[in-house]
Amino acid sequence: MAELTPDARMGKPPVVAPGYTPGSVTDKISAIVLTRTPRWWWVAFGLSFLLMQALLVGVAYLFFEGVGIWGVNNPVGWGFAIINFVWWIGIGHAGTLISAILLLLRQEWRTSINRFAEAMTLFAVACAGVFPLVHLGRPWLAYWLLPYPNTMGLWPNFRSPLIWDVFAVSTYATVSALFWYVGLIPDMATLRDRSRRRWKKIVYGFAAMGWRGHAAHWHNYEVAYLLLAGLATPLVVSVHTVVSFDFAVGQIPGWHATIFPPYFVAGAVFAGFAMVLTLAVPLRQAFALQDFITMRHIQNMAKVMLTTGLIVAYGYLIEIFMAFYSGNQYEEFMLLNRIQGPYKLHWWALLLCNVLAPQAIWLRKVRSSPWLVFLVAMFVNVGMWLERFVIVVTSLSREFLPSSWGTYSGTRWDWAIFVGTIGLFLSLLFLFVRFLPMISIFEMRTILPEAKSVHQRPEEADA
Amino acid sequence: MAQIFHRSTNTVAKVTLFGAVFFVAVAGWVAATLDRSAYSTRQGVVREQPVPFSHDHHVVALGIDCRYCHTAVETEAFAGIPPTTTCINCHKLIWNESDMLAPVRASLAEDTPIRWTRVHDLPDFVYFDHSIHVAKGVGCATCHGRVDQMPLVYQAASLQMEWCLECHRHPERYVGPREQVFNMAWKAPDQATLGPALVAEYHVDPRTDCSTCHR
Amino acid sequence: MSRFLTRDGKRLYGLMAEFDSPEKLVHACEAASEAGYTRLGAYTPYPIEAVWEAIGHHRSKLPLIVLAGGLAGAAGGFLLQYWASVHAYPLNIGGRPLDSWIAFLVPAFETTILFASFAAVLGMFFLNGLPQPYHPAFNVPRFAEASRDRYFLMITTKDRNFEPAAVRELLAGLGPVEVNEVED
Amino acid sequence: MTDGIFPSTATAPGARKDLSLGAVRERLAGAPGRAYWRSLEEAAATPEFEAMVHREFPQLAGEWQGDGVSRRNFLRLMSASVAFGGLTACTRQPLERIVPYVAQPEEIVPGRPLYFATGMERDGYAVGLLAESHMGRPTKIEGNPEHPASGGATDLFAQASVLDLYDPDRNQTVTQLGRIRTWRAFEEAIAGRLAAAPAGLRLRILTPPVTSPTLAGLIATVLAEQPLASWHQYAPVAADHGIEAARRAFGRAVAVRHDFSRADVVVSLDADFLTQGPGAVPYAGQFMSRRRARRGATDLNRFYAVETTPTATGSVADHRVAATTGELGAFAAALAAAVDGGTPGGGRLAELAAVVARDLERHRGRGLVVAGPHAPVAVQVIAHGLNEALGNVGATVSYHEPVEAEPQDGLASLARLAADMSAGQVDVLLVLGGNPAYDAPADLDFAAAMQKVETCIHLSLHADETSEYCHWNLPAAHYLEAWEDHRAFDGTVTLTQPLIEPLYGGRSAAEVLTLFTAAGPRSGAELLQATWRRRLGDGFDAEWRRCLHDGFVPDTASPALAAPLDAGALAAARADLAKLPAAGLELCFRPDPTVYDGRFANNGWLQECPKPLSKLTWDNPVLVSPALAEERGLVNEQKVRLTVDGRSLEAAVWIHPGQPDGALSLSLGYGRRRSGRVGTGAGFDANRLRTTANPWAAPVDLEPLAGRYPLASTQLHSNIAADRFQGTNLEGREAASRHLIRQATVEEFERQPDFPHHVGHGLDESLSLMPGWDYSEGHAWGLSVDLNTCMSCNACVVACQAENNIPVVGKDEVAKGREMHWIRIDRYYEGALDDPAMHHQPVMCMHCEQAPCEVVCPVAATVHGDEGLNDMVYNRCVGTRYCANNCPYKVRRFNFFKYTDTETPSLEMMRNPDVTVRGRGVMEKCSYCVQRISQARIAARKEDRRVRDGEIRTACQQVCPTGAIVFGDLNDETSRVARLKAEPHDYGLLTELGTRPRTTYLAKVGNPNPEWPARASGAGESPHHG
Repeated sequence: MAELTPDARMGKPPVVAPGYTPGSVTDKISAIVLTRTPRWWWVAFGLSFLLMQALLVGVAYLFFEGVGIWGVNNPVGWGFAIINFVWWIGIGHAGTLISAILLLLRQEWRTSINRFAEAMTLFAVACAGVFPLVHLGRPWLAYWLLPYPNTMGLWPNFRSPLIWDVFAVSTYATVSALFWYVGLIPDMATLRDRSRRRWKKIVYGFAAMGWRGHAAHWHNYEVAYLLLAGLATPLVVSVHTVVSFDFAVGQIPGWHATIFPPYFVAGAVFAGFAMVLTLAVPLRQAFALQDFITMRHIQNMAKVMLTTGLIVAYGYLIEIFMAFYSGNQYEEFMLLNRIQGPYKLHWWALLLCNVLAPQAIWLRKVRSSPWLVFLVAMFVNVGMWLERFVIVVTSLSREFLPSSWGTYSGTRWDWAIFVGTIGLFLSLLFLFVRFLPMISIFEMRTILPEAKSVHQRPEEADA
Repeated sequence: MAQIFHRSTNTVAKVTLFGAVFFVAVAGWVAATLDRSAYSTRQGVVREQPVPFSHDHHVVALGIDCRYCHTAVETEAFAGIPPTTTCINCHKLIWNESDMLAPVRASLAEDTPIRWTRVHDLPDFVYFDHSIHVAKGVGCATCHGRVDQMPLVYQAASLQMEWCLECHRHPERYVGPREQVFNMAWKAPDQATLGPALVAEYHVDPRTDCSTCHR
Repeated sequence: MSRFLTRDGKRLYGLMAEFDSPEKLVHACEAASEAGYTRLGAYTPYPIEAVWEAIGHHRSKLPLIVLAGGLAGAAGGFLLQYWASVHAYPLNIGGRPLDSWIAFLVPAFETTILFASFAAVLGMFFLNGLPQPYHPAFNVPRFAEASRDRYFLMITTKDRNFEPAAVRELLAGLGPVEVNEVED
Repeated sequence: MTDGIFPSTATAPGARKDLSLGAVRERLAGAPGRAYWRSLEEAAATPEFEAMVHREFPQLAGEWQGDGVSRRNFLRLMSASVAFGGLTACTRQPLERIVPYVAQPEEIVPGRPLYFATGMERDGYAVGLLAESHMGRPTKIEGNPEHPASGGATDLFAQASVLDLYDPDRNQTVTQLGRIRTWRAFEEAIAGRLAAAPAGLRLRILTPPVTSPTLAGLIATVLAEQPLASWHQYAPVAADHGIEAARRAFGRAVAVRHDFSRADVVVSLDADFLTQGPGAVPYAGQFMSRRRARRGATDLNRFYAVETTPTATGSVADHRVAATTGELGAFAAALAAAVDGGTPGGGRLAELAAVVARDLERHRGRGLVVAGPHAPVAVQVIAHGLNEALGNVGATVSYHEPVEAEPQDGLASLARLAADMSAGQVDVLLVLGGNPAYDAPADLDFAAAMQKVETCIHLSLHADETSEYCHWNLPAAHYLEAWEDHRAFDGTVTLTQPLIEPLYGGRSAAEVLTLFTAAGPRSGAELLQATWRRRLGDGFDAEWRRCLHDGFVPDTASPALAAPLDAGALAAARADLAKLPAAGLELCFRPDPTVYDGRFANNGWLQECPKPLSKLTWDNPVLVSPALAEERGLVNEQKVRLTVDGRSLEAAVWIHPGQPDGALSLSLGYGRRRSGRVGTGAGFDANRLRTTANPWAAPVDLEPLAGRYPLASTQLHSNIAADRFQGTNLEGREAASRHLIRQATVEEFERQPDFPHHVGHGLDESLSLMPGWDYSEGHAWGLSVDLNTCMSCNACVVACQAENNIPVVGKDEVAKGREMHWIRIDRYYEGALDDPAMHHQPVMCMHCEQAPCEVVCPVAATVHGDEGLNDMVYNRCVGTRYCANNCPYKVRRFNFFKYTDTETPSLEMMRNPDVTVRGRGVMEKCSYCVQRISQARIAARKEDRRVRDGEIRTACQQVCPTGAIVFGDLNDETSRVARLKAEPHDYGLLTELGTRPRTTYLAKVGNPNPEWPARASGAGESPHHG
């Protein structure tokens, strides 16, 4: 109980409700996967799957007709596709952050949320991955972005941020998947040993790779896990930095800003935690996991969200400041145009969602009510999408030559494909919670009093 | 608990994990070779023609010069395909009964062109100019192969971009004396010394800019 | 190839004691190694460093493997770009130098991470001898609890001074829930 | 009325039971152009039609049979398989056929284009051209450098005429009452009809103004043979007032010619002489030759423009005054008074007139007053008077024998014809070209009159409104298909020779007319040779060959004459000026800058070509001044009802800076009911409000309506969407503060020749971390644009479109901002929007040495060549559109859909074989006409020499009437472009971004009159320092 007493003194809720043993934890979590499918799951999955059809139809029509079915034009060459791409990628970041960075920072409260946060990362990246592909004028030639020896003797242009994207995003997807799977192995063993049905034993058995929990296994395993965390941390930072380069390397007023990398990364974590909360609050309700995903988690995540939110707000502030301080008339106009131009509504709405709404977290009352936190998170989800809209569209619509100004608005196909990816995301998520342990079982065991009672070096407390 | 898997699965599992790497490599190699194969380039594949015209016979046996039929090769981008009348010039006198030449006579009689199948067919977005290559001493055979030894013409080279680039980057390996351009059989005694000399003399400076061929 | 047989005449792989608390396991490990046994298998539902120390631990080689992977990724990634842009098809792109090494750093960084991560995962598999879906330990029905809340110690017949009776006696003396034969 | 069935037609081949004309009209009534055509295409499927096709034009048989169809299917297959083919790494092209000639024509060498001198006629006047022909297919029009009306340049109409040739909606067969007939049937019909009327036929011949000696001769013959026949000339945009004015001023028809190159002061009284009228191209050249400011050469002319509608011409004026017709008259009167030494009277106009008068006085014999052909007759008479009084006659103005064979006041002539027709006095109406049923003044109700005619015959390129009312419709030969002779604005006889067999068996007006002569049918070639054999006399053959080669007959310009001015006429004119309406709202009718009088309505290139000032495409809204809009609460795209003495028309509104508050403007040529798939239904039909009494300006009632009508402009997309910034000229202010247009007055220029470099943000280009690229070896291509001599005539825009196979995207896509033009002419208003200064800035790819677009392309589809070209490789492009985003000049164009029409065979024939046709999903942009560069480079290298200066001319440069665009090699100090770039006032656009553009601009240098009185809100009247 040594860990908990200071918390208790500070009136913090515990990381895991008292009275649990490795056995009970194991049974409670594996039960979610191994018992019969609840009816509501079918409903939820069905709906998300239906939603996903919008994506299929949208993309099919897109490939048939061309990107002209979208609102994109000259000068606004990028629209929803890139907005959604950045939005989804950003969301993904929280997962890696929780599982990697918090691990290195020995935040043991990460334990009960890192598993599905990582899953969320994977699915978000999957959704994001759709867009760079389909937004091409000739998507069937997308493979030309990969460096491979071809009969034309040609290679990609490695100076282009889009190529950096290809490397960054594909690496991110791969490493996240590896990290996630490695984390799953011991739990796969648990499920292998718990499940009654033979086919389940075989499937989980294969996934477990014959994990036996041998002391030597555990040793190498922990080293590997720590190293992966160490690698994932700079990776996750690099990914959104690279994404921000898509804009920062361009020279459009509103894109060409050195503040972008840090402020994109912060924004990503901001958006990510918002999404984790958006998922965690209903899930803990649905599966009665209040004992494992406690108010402690909700509050901590809310606080991280608030902090990163403030960093993002600082980013906005600096943008405004630099616009005038730099004395660059294009920057100045860009900003005035955001404030009072054709897209002023988006800009003000963005401030409301991303700067104003999160301030509610300061209030203990809000912090300690899951559903209020959930509400704030929803605001942030919308706000971060708007942020990307403002960056992409408002900047492009009015840049250097007034003769070439234009306007942009998404068509029904833009929306169909966007909504469709949300469907894809949810479908994957529901499949995940049904077939895999949404909380890392073996890590939960390590934070139980029983485990702590064994004298061991402190740093293993979290690992 | 009872064993789920048989002993052998250990080996199987390890092998699959390891083999995956090789599978990917092999797949890539297959794709690459297929892309360069005669299947996709039609290299060395004889095309069906309405009239089985033999360059072998006309060039070697009869000693007709390329330019007798491909008249524009020295002045134009397009070397030119002979009109029916060119064939008839001779064939009104010789072989004027042969069934083989029936389509030619028909073409003249009905004033309908002969529809040959194109052998060297670059994509529409590639602009090739015969005249400049001839002017800089690139022999016919360099790209078209020993047409004089082809009873039926096939495409000697792959005509893929990497193939074009090879010569545009190392002209000295291929250029010959202007007077030998139409000599199919000509071989440089010593290309290593001749090539660079000619490149200097003819001011051969082949460009690898995209707009050289694509516009 | 085992020299011993189980009661019902199968080949014996080792003897396995089941404990109901980590402390007992740790104590058992220490006792077993003091008794001179080296081929010990200690199985726990979650990592317990004390156990690893008790059965003669050594440092993992994994970090070196990962380092190698990382270096390979960095070099490979950068050289690919350098070669492609400077030698394979040198192109004037926006008046930038052929060797725009600053730009090349970004993909090179990503390849570094990618290779290092693969090295970490595959290296871990290699060091742990995974995948290994079949293992004699699974022959003990109770062993399923190793992934829940029970702690197991196994002394295998590979051990030089393995003597069924002696081992059984030793294990029985360590306060196990029960001791089982592990058939090969 | 009896339906016009000739006795002989019953026996005509393939004749079936004849429908009544009424029935046909019923069947076709209300059917849109395409439906109308479908009915004919159905007919075209009949075997007798097939037979006729073979008989009449075998060269097309292939086209009509399976061939064309299979080709279309093939292409459709291809476009589909692209996706799948692309998916697999190895795309395998289908086998291609190669089809040589059976007997190769001498002059044709496959792959090498041939150039023929020919001439294009519009309203009787010809422009000399060189037509480029690939394997017998005309693909591009250039100006004829030897020709007085061209000087090597052309206007946009000539450029677009190629598209008309291949227009799939052209009249493809002879039809009678909508049924397919053959020429033979028609010939027999005519012969029979003539035979049936021994006393002579009450024949009426309606033509546009005729200058053609051959045609005029034929008409004379017909009139001689047919005592009851008569000839009427009408064109909606003819210079009727000019003819009338000359008749009053000089008592006879006179051709007035100007010499702008010698004029130091030019005053325009509502004259759009730079872009309208038969002499526009050479006039623009002369005028702009006096607007080129160079170091040490600042002898610019000064130009005052008084306009009822803002025009391209007015937009380049040093001082521009917006005036209603009444105010125009007042100004003219005041000017005349002031020049006479009298008092111009009070008011601002008088004040201005006094200033102008003083300026003119100061430049006696070196000034020039030009009145527009549509200005009131009195104003034009006054203009004649002024030139006389100022001693300009003989210097900058000269009078000549009329060019037209028989100058007529077309309106009067048409009115007489309409009267005869309604009175049933006409047996046969022969309409040779023109479309009176559409463009005749409303009060004549020409269509109704036509129904009273026994037989109407219409010769035209398209089946139009008039065809609908005609019994016989004859396919006309396009000028690239016909033998003709027409005279240029100066009278030079220009020869039109065919480059291609008539695609649809069309015939020329002369050829049709021969059917009405005793001599019977003759071919255009015969007629032409007959005419000229007479005139050229001995040695005809050699002489004739030379004329054909040159494209015109030398020394045929109409001789000068002395035209004494009738003083009485002047007095009368002043009296008339006083009568002009002083107050009240008026509606001005003007020829449209791109579709002219509607004859080009079905030409996609011209429909999509942005109007010089409004930048609108595909429409002709009512132009209203910002003040009027505010007063009446009008917004862009709002619908209004216009009522001119009882007749009303619903149209959309466009707020047009520089429009006089008292005048609306509506251009002709729109609201076509029968024009084809492109033109039908676009815009509003101004002719429904036009009357013989008020053909150019009429008092009007304006009634705002609730509805909206979307308009597509290539600029101000944002302002159209919602009326934000309405009236605040945000664009103009930003443009000024960003120093996009840099300008000075002559004085300022002389004081500080490098003034453009003292505004805006410079950039020290040495401040780069990266080593730069060296272009000093070989060629370094660059381009210079002189902002002072660009008047936004759009010739370059269309020329570029023709040269580079640029697709037409249609109104909706333009509205979305997806137009494809590689060169656009940016228009900026400076100062208050009610009377702003106007600036034009042609923007094409800048070929930046440090191109922002190239760096961001992931697949290296756009890269730099060693000669500094920014190459765009379509076949490598995957379509990320990142390059377009990152291009600060926004010159990149993306194929959001498959815009290029590859399904229509006739359009395939039109394409330039030297330029790749772009498919869906690829980026494209100005390439400095790289195909021309490559060809010149290859030619030079074959001869082991450098490319010479002037050997390569970009399409836009070649067509420009004022030589505002110059392309060449920057490494050659002696090249024209290098010298221009050495000028002190050469500056680059947005150079502070470090892009190092290869395209740069010569700053504007204006020559305002210091005496010009500023007015309270008078921003923009005189150019301000950028």
